[in-house]
Amino acid sequence: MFKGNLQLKLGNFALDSGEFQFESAGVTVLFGRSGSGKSTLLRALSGLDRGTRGTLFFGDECWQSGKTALPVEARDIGFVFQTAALLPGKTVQSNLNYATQRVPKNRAQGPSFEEITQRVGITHLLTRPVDNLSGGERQRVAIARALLTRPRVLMMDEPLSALDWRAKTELLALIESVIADYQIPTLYITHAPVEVERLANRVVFMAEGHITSIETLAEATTRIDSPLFTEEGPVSVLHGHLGRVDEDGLIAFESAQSGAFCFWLNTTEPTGTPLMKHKARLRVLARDVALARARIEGISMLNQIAATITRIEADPKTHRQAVFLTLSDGQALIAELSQRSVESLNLAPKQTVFALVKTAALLDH
Amino acid sequence: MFKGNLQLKLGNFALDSGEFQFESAGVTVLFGRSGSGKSTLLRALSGLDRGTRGTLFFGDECWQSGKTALPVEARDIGFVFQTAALLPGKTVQSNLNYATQRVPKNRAQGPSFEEITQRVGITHLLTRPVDNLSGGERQRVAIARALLTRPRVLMMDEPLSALDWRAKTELLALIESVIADYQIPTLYITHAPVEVERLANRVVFMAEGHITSIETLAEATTRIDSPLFTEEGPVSVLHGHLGRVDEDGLIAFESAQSGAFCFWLNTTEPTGTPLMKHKARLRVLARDVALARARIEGISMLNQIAATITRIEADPKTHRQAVFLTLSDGQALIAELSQRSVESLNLAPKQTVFALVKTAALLDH
Amino acid sequence: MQIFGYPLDLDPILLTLEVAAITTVVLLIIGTPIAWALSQMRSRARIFLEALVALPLVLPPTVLGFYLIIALNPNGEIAQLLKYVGYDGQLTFNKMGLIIGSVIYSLPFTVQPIMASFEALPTQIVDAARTMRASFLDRFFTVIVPLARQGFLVGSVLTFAHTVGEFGVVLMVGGNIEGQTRTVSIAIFDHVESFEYAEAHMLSLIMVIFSILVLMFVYALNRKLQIKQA
Amino acid sequence: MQIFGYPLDLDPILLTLEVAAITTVVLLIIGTPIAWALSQMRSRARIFLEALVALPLVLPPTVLGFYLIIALNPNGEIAQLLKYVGYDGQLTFNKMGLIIGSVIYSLPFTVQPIMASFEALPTQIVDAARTMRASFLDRFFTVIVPLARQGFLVGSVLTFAHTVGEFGVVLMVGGNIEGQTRTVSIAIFDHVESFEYAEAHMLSLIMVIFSILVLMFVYALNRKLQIKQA
Amino acid sequence: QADTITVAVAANFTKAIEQIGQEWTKETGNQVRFSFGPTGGLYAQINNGAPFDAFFSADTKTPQKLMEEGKASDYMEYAQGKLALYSTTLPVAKEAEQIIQAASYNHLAIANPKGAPYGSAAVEVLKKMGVYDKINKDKKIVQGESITATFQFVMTGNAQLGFVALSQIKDPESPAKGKGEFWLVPQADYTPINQAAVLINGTKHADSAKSFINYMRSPAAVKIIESYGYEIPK
Ligand SMILES: Nc1ncnc2c1ncn2[C@@H]1O[C@H](COP(=O)(O)OP(=O)(O)OP(=O)(O)O)[C@@H](O)[C@H]1O
Ligand SMILES: Nc1ncnc2c1ncn2[C@@H]1O[C@H](COP(=O)(O)OP(=O)(O)OP(=O)(O)O)[C@@H](O)[C@H]1O
Ligand SMILES: [Mg+2]
Ligand SMILES: [Mg+2]
Repeated sequence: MFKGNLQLKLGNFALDSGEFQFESAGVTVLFGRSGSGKSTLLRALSGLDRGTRGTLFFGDECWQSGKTALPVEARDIGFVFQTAALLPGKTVQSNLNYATQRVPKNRAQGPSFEEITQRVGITHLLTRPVDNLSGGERQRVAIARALLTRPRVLMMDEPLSALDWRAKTELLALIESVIADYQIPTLYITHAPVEVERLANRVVFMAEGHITSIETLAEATTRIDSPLFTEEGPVSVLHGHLGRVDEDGLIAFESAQSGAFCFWLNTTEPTGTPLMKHKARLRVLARDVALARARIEGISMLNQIAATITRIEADPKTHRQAVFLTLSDGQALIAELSQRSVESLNLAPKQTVFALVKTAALLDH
Repeated sequence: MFKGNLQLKLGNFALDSGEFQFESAGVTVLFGRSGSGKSTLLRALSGLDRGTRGTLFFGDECWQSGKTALPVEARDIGFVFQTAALLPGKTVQSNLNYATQRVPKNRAQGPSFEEITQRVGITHLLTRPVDNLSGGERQRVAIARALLTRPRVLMMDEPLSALDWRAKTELLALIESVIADYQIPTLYITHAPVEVERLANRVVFMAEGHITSIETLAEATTRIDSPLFTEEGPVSVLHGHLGRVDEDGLIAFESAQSGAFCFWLNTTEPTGTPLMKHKARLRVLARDVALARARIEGISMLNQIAATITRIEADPKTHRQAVFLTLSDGQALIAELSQRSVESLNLAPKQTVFALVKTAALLDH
Repeated sequence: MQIFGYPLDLDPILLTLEVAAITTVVLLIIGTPIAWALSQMRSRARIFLEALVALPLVLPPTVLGFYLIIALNPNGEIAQLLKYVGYDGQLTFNKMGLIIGSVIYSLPFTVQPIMASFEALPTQIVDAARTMRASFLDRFFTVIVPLARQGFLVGSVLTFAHTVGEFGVVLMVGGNIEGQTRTVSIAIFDHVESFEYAEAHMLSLIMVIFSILVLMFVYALNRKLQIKQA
Repeated sequence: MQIFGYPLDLDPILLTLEVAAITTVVLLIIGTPIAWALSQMRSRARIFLEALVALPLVLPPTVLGFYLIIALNPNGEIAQLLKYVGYDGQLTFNKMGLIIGSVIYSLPFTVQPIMASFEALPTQIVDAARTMRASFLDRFFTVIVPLARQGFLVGSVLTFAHTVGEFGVVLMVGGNIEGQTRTVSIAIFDHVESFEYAEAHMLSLIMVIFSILVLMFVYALNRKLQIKQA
Repeated sequence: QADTITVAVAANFTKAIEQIGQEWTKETGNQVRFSFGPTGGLYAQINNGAPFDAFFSADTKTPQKLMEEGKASDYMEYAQGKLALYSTTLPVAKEAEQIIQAASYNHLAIANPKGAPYGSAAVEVLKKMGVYDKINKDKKIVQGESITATFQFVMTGNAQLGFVALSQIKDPESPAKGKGEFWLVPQADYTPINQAAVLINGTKHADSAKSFINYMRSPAAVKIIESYGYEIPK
């Protein structure tokens, strides 16, 4: 649990969080426009800025009270800076050693040095001085270093911004598994909605130096006007589990309540691979969901799921309509349709319709 | 036209471009994994690294020949560094002045100081020292500075990586309009496919210090194994023009060859706005295209376009099949289906099918 | 002039401040290119040259002065050479001598700190200036010098303060000629020699106060520049 | 020892190198905290204190030496105070005196360059060390000092070279006792005074060569450290 | 027609010659500018083109050297210094020899015997007493670079006693006035410390400079010289 109320004045910019309180378990994403104060809030939470005022509790521990603050080095945090901040003139190896050598003996076990460096993809860089790494390489070293501090809290400021898509995917998986396996509460800044959907348990929205709201991922994603989704509109995140990989390369994503729904998904896993990981999240963009009054034949869309319309919301600005559906296991799914489609199909609440989903991204694998 | 063959050894890393030649007009994107040598190639092209060897011609001008190189300051380039590289201790204003004061009198006109700062969104920052800007703010100042140098060639190294989605969109539009209006050849490094699709005229693919291929955007996007699309699969980029905004908020995107196809798209423009810009690009993800043997009723998908299957390619690893379609004006559209769908629909070349597209992103507006 | 009832000769004070100021300026002009050249060298000779720059310090000032008056002797080669190129004046026992002596002796104080800050330059920022069409001299004065400001500050302060207090070299090369080359440090020494302790104390105090004021001014200016830029 | 037919007394050479080395080490120990404290100060007093640190330079060394022997005389307050806390030795006319004098006189050479490089520290890297649980002393020695290495190098070189050549203060406070406090600079001066120019030249040459070797060693070491770290 | 001459003077004679210069100016209307410094340093300066018209040395050896080298002429001994043993704490006036012999002091200050004639005179005295080797071996001798430094060593109490110039004690403003006591070393115990002046050859102000040197024998000058504890050499 993080709880408090922090102030930090930097020149003309004033961070004033307001009273806040949120669970620390899992991943908390700080989200907001550039210059809204995300990095400043993270630094205030970490104790790096001596000008921080206010109160802050991490669980029972008081980290800040007025002007007195627990020193950063006593907070047991791992920090990934927006600009890597590696120790110049040293090799990658000694940058990482700096972190490992200072881990107290009694800290819980974490992933090994070899595991981290290998999965972060920097094994071949260990003997290189950090000064001439590429942008992406620097970020990977910074992530490895933060994980190797065996922190009690992990704080990451846009850790993946300079990485290519494959590296991003691999590192997301790594971060996710480390913080899940070792139960490390994580505060994470990103501008990429897909990182939010993939990692977040809750989202702290920021604007102009204030926390504007703190929402669970479900709340944040299903709000039609969520700031998360200026880009791609609302998103539904469905929870379920994976079945076996079929002969034709598809895998079933099923509701925990058997028979409620079954999505057929693509996978790169070879045929016959047994259920890889029980629980999974499925990300469905509302604008990827089409609706039909009846099951449709002669079409390439395999996923046609029966659902009930709960309500229809119109966005007057765009003429787009968000159709909220309930699947038979009670999970929510949103479809975004044009006004023209809603009218021509005569859609209304309580109707049973079929949701056609062509594309859906599996978030965990 | 850029033409040459550049070498640059940095420690253990060797850039060796191989012979290359590409049109300079428009935007050339350098694409490759982290550490593949994109930034190094860009520096070699710019002349910033004195260790550069080989030959380089920009049009008729010789920029590099063996060890002799035209000095950077005589090349008239604008450069956005991966790490902003602003002059510390100075205000935003004087950082920008540094660029404007050194523009030769005889340089072609470009957008005004006010226009740039306003569209980049840094007017409120002008009096601020650059040392305590946020990550995204720094990047915006760096972009403004490069545009204000009135360059003959613009080189940008991941200029938008630290920006939120809205800032990204705005800046993409700005960059696009400046380089189009003032005909500035641009070299652009990014990891984001959407930036490639939006800006690129051609893509230079890099791996391990070499240029692996140089392709036009169309070639790069329609290759099923294009390195651009590890993330979201192949993409079709359709060229056409926009019609009027309809009463129900939809806008028509039509083929230049009238009647060939018409996509109904969402727009945020108010009803009745006349055709905003004649030419436009439409980006359609292959996995967003469903196929049906016949036109389908009772479904919310408005866009059902007749097309002919030209060929079907299977990716043996994933069991995914790319179905290449030709629209009636000859443009190509790709649909990515599961093996199961291809089989159950009995799809084969030469068949006429209906392509159902729910989501399509308009790239220019 | 009278202060607290003691006669105060202003000449040495003015001379000292003048020589210290000129020396500082001359050394900034000479020392900056030397520091730059050294900082850019990659060869092994550099270690040797760096050590060489520190050399004027290791000889006792009077002895250095002794060697200087031998080298700059009106019949010596240097003087002859200068006569050849048109400079006909004497090089020693006048203000010129004071300045030459101070410049040589204080060279390390200017060069070393400036060289150190040239080494620490962030190359990418200098690169950025190049992409904005700044030629070498342009970016040297508009980017490199401001970035190396701390080095210039330390170099100037050490040079100025040291020249004010310089005694041995100045005594030898200047010749302690009343009203011409008698700097404050020598004047204080003369007072001590002749038991005029009160005068010596007063002159020391004045020098200390003067220097504190000059240095405070320099530091304050530095701060202001920093803040204005910032 | 004989060199080129002249008797060469090794004592002053060894003494000089010893005093210079000890002074450098003592000043690094004393000067570093002073430089740090100054670099962290934000108040206006700082400008004054910075100027104060440069002060030992503005007094002529012999005069500074004169004031020092007054302050350190065996019946003076400082000596009495030290006797009180158990140090019974004399403070002047021995190695202790040489070191005290050199330390005071060379203070600015150590403090100023180190302070300048403390000012230029990239705060975010020090912050990163804090997030890796490095306590103040830990990060001071493992991050701050390496980052400020150039300042320490310049400070040490200037201090060492200057102490080798120091003359006025050392002469006063040391008392030129043969075999005990006669440093090379005094020995050379003696030779010059008594027209033994050949001996003076030789001793100067030896000192110059010695110092070049020491400084080259320091620079080479610095390079090696840089490369090893890198 | 008034003339200005520049005269190099050994530092220990600073105050006396400044007063004499004022008298000379009053009498002749000519101006004199002084350059004070250590004898050895002044010699080196004269050798290297310093614009001095006359040189007042602290010894006789250096002017003689200049004469031999053909750089000077008109040699004249203008003063004779007296050696004194001075202490601020010990009763040297009466028991000088016992105190020196007993060697219960930490430091005995002398001037540098290599450069300063007071230093070599002090060594002579100590040798004559037969203690020089012993106290030198015991590192009791501290050397001032000049007779001034030597005096300061004693005056500040860092050295318990020392051989200084009588002129430093006799000086009307001497800090030794009323502080401690001294013993005038018998002239027989050491070679006379004569100070000589010479005219520098080739000066454009030879006449005035010669007149200034000769002025040392004028009654006014003699009075000033004697008031500082010097004698006039025969
Ligand atoms: N020392 C300072 N003085 C004045 N303003 C500052 C200072 N440091 C930061 N700011 C301002 O505070 C605001 C918030 O900065 P912060 O770095 O927290 O933004 P952010 O939300 O992390 O943005 P980004 O996404 O661009 O990194 C910015 O407008 C920034 O310019
Ligand atoms: N001075 C140097 N010495 C040794 N290797 C270097 C040096 N500079 C760069 N490299 C290496 O060259 C490779 C290419 O670097 P470059 O910066 O061009 O990569 P990039 O493609 O831009 O990657 P990113 O997307 O991460 O920015 C990297 O592996 C980098 O570590
Ligand atoms: Mg930030
Ligand atoms: Mg790069």
